[in-house]
Amino acid sequence: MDREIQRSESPLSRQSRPTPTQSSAEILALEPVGAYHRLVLDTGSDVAARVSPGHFAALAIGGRDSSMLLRRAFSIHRADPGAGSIELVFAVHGRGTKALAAHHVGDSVDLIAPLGTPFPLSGGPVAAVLVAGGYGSAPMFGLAEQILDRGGRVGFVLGAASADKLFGVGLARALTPHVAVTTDDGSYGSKGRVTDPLPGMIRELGATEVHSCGPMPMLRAVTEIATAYGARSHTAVEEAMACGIGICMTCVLPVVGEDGVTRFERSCTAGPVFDGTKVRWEDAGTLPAGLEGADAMNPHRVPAR
Amino acid sequence: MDREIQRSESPLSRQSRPTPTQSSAEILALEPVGAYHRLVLDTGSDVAARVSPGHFAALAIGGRDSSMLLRRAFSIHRADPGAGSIELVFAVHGRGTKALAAHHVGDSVDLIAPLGTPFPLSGGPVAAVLVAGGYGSAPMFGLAEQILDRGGRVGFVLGAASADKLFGVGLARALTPHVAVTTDDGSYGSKGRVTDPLPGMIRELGATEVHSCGPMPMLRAVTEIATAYGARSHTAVEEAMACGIGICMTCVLPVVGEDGVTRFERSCTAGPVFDGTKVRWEDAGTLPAGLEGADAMNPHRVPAR
Amino acid sequence: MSNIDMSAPLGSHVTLPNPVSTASGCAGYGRELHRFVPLSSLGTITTKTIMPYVRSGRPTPRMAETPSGMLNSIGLQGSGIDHFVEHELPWLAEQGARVLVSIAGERTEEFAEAAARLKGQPGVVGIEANISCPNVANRGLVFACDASSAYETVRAVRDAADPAQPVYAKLTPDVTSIVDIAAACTQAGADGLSMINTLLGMVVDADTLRPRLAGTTGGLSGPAIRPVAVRCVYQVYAAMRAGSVRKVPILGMGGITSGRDALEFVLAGASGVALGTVLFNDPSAPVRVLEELESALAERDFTSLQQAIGFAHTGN
Amino acid sequence: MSNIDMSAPLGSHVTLPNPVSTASGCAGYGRELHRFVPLSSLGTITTKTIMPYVRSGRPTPRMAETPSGMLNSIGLQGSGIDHFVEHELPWLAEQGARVLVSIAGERTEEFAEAAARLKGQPGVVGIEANISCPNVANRGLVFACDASSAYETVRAVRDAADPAQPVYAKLTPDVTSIVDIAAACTQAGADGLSMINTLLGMVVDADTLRPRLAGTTGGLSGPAIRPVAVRCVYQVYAAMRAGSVRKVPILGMGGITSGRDALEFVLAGASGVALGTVLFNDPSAPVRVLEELESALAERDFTSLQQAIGFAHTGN
Ligand SMILES: Cc1cc2nc3c(=O)[nH]c(=O)nc-3n(C[C@H](O)[C@H](O)[C@H](O)COP(=O)(O)OP(=O)(O)OC[C@H]3O[C@@H](n4cnc5c(N)ncnc54)[C@H](O)[C@@H]3O)c2cc1C
Ligand SMILES: Cc1cc2nc3c(=O)[nH]c(=O)nc-3n(C[C@H](O)[C@H](O)[C@H](O)COP(=O)(O)OP(=O)(O)OC[C@H]3O[C@@H](n4cnc5c(N)ncnc54)[C@H](O)[C@@H]3O)c2cc1C
Ligand SMILES: Cc1cc2nc3c(=O)[nH]c(=O)nc-3n(C[C@H](O)[C@H](O)[C@H](O)COP(=O)(O)O)c2cc1C
Ligand SMILES: Cc1cc2nc3c(=O)[nH]c(=O)nc-3n(C[C@H](O)[C@H](O)[C@H](O)COP(=O)(O)O)c2cc1C
Ligand code: FES
Ligand code: FES
Repeated sequence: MDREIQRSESPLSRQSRPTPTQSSAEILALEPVGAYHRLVLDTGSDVAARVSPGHFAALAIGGRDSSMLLRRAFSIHRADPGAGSIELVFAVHGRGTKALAAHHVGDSVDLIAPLGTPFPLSGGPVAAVLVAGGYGSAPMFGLAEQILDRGGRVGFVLGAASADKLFGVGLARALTPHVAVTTDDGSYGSKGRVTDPLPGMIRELGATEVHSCGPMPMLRAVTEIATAYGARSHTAVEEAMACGIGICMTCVLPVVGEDGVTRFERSCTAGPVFDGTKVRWEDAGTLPAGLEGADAMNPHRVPAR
Repeated sequence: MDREIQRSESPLSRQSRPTPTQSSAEILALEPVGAYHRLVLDTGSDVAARVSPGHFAALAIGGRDSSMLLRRAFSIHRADPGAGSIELVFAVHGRGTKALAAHHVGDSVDLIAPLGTPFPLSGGPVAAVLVAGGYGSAPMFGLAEQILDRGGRVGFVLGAASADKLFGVGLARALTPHVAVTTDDGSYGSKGRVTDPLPGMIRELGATEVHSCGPMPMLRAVTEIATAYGARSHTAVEEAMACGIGICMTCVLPVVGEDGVTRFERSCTAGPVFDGTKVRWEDAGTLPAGLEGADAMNPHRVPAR
Repeated sequence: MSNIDMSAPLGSHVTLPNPVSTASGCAGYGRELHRFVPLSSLGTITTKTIMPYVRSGRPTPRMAETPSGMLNSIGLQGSGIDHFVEHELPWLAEQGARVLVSIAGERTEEFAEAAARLKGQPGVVGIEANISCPNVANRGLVFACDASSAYETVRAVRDAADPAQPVYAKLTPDVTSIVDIAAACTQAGADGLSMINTLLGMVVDADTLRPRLAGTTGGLSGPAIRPVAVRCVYQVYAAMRAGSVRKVPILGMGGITSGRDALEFVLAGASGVALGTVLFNDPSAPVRVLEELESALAERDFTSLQQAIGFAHTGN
Repeated sequence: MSNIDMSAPLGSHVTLPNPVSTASGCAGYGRELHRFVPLSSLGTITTKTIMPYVRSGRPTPRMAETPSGMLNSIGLQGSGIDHFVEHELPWLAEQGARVLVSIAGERTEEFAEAAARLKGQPGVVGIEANISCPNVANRGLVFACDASSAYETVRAVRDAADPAQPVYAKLTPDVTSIVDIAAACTQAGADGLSMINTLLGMVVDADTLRPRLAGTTGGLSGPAIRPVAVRCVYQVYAAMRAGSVRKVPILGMGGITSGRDALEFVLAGASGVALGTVLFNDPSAPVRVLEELESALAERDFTSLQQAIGFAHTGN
């Protein structure tokens, strides 16, 4: 589908999509951080130099004797071009992440990076609010640095179910005084959702951009608020992926194109960062009205021609 | 099949078959010895106390995420009832043994032991020659000790393709002065096969028993020589096994019963030690003439009744 | 342990204390497994398939390991139904085992003969007709690959068998429509359906350059085939709901290794679950899987197994 | 590198430099894979199946990981044959790719329409008719599940297609006799057979208690199904040797991950091998598998691929 290919050159994703590299990456560090694990990988190449905030990495776990074939996607938290390393933060979710957490320093995993369309970066100074749920904050600190480097201002709204599932509150505070934290159970910060402090933070900073990463319902709600307050909403989605590189078509979301037509776009290539107003959040997991080619899914339709 | 069950109580296998125990066994030691690996497992139970020479252990390798389901069988080299540990010696052959060799001390493997029908032991003193190819010698030293304990005499004939594939020459020499060693390439001992020094050794000791463990063609040849020299031949076979405990029926060999009828017997329960004169070596892998029930495999036979 | 009613229907008159069985051919006649799991703790033990006569089975090699699975070509080795009834069944009955006797033949009459021999035998709770084997009278085509052969054979077994013993038909997935075969079997009077037998597969040995198994092809089993097995159970249960197949209990099998796997089959429509290949890896699996299934049901707020059967079709 | 003649026949008039292809639907239209493997180094690239019209494909979730395999229910998402010919094919031709275009339709005429559109197109070395999809005109029964539907469709494609483009029929293993379908396809003029498509499977989600895939069932692929795929290739090749199926090249696929796996298919009778699910795990697999296959042939004293094709049938 060259549509998706073209999309990567669309105004939404102004950064070029670098060629991903596949390599066997040695584990330099693997340790718990709160409820998560921090993983540092030696890419053995210039991968780190090509990473932009919002890029992700896809890992094959377990080698030839493993019964798990598919890749696992993780946001790149930090890239160190000098050391040639990248850093990921992951939660143990299912079998693959459980097996990954049981690896040892010195083991290797098969890595493909950098992947996907990163957060768009304006050339000049902007005010932006970065909103994240749980480990969704992983790519946000690099993004904040780049916005700050361009003379902009940033605020953070970080949320999680509970205190141990927050990631990077300290990192955020080191970058900006504008940091709001929420937890569902009130075990840290204010009790509630990221959407509670968001309007205040947008106003406080006069933000024209909101960047978010986290579960779909959060991204949807953030987009609604951002839009209501006149800010653009850039959302990094997490849709189940089998390959991460654009060849399996499992990771699609209904996204409205520039021509106003909704198509199933791959979140691994056209995304993971989408213009939040273009994603038909409520229609994910359905064949929504107006989806191009959805009529062809009905076997009793009148033949196309 | 109670036929096989009964066989374990037959005169050939006078030792009782103890109940096997399944446990998660911690690896206490894992290190190379020559071309092989030595593996010591903590059985966490009285397994070691119930081991007789010729018993084997069946290991499940790789855990839940492994694509390898079947058990791997290994002779028990040594059992230490005091420490509750058993020791195996294995060669890297395929995927499972390769994965096993990559384990670390402290890892666990799922173990079932002791299994199979061990070497028969006479109550009184006997003179016996123990013949082994490669790692086939693993169970032989314990057997030698028991024969010596009963006031008997032992000789060893150990062979392998090359020097690094010999196992336990030193152990043998520590037990008896009667040790002959052969290698196919002459890199250690005399160049040739175990069958070359065997007749001399039988005569030298006046042996009435020959115990052997190794590849099928060797067991067959050893049995022929033993029989020619009037000695009984006890052979520990190595037939491909899926379960090791008697439930899958993959490990059968054509064996002549006491009634003179050939049946497919399971080498994991009726064996691995068989009376070498009862195994129809040349017919392994076929449906030999006279095999009970082989006629039923021909779909064009006249109906049984 | 949670307080779930785990009782499972085997037939309209027979209820088992729990749904966990062994799969035919994966637990012999129970003696070896009994060292790891008391047979009385199982819902049923399904025997290796028994023919009316002695059969040597196929030559070796009889197995090959495959990714998350295995191939076997045992070829129904066994000592025949008389031997079983005289030498194995009494021991099984003594252990308190509930025995589902798997039978087969190469002709319809041979099935009937084996079934008749089990009449009134203590310990036998039912018969599984393994119709996934070749029908000599019909060009060697597997009985369960042809609706009319399947019908005839199940009919003959049902007629010959003790009326108190439910008769299950064991189906192969290697057909264009398993629903059609299921319909034929239930029309013929099957009291239950066992699904699935192995898939026909083979391995070529890259060293000998020849088929690995002496029998050339073999049956593929293990977790590798679980998605196919769940699909078969789901399709047939859906057809039962739609009324195109008579509603009977389904004994689900194919790659079950855990309580979660078992739950998948139950949700898809199985009333019972049988463990096969997993026993080679973990002979104590039946007790573990039963416990895990019970906990899994409890965690999902089911109070009985019965409530969960076919739940995937109905939603909340 | 060894000196093996790796050329592989695609049809009677078309020979490829090597036997390694991608499996339809597992490499899109090549652009993304090209970043990992130069497309010109492949024997062919098989495109995702293309219909005459735009199709959205199924809703998500579209996949589930299974033991040594995966399920997918993409539902043939695509922009249609015109879009392909205008926007994808020129780029592919530019890269020097040899393209096997996979086409489908819900009616025989739609297949013919797609085939006709490819006439004389540069870069196209052949057509793969993916007849493993539902035939709207025949109660939704999959074309390849019915010998006469398969015959008609292959016939229509062969008639409509450029005579210089070999036409392959892609078969599903979900049939009682794949040999019968293969026979129908070759009678209809197929120049080759692609085997196998995915097996129908499903996963029930133990958390939601519902089928995991939005499409309920999906296609099972990956190493889990390799023994079934090898068996299908072996059976059909055996039938070709026996004269009951016309002899045409077989493009083997299903769970290939290594040169050794590829060799299994070749020995069983495949002239070409296609890589599917493995690409999701290892997108550079095509180059690796080709090298491994070449070495594997050399180690076994073959001097050409051709010599090894079907060798498992003949023995030494
Ligand atoms: C662009 C992107 C960035 C991500 N970043 C992070 C991160 O920084 N830290 C982190 O902990 N997690 C992240 N995730 C989620 C992470 O990919 C999943 O938690 C992980 O794949 C689960 O694998 P598993 O083996 O534990 O679960 P399983 O359920 O066993 O996975 C089975 C298959 O489903 C896919 N899958 C399952 N859940 C998800 C999911 N939520 N998203 C994508 N694929 C899934 C896996 O890739 C695999 O192919 C990200 C996902 C995406 C798409
Ligand atoms: C009674 C007995 C005692 C043995 N003792 C020893 C020993 O002391 N040291 C040692 O190194 N090896 C021993 N073997 C052989 C050992 O079991 C095999 O080398 C091992 O199973 C190969 O596993 P793999 O995963 O490397 O090979 P794979 O080929 O991947 O194994 C696949 C499957 O085939 C079975 N299998 C393959 N080869 C053999 C074989 N030769 N014998 C039995 N099963 C096989 C495996 O158990 C497994 O289920 C013994 C075998 C038996 C039957
Ligand atoms: C070694 C072996 C032997 C089998 N023998 C029989 C048999 O005799 N009769 C039968 O109906 N099924 C037989 N089966 C099939 C199983 O009963 C079961 O249907 C199949 O293996 C799928 O379940 P699993 O994946 O849990 O093993 C056998 C399977 C294996 C692995
Ligand atoms: C995600 C995915 C999409 C597929 N799409 C198609 C398709 O569009 N057309 C087709 O003929 N086969 C399709 N297939 C089947 C493959 O081409 C192949 O036949 C099958 O996956 C077996 O090979 P494998 O095990 O190497 O993947 C698809 C398979 C997968 C996994
Ligand atoms: S994950 Fe495969 S196309 Fe997006
Ligand atoms: S290995 Fe299973 S019966 Fe012997």
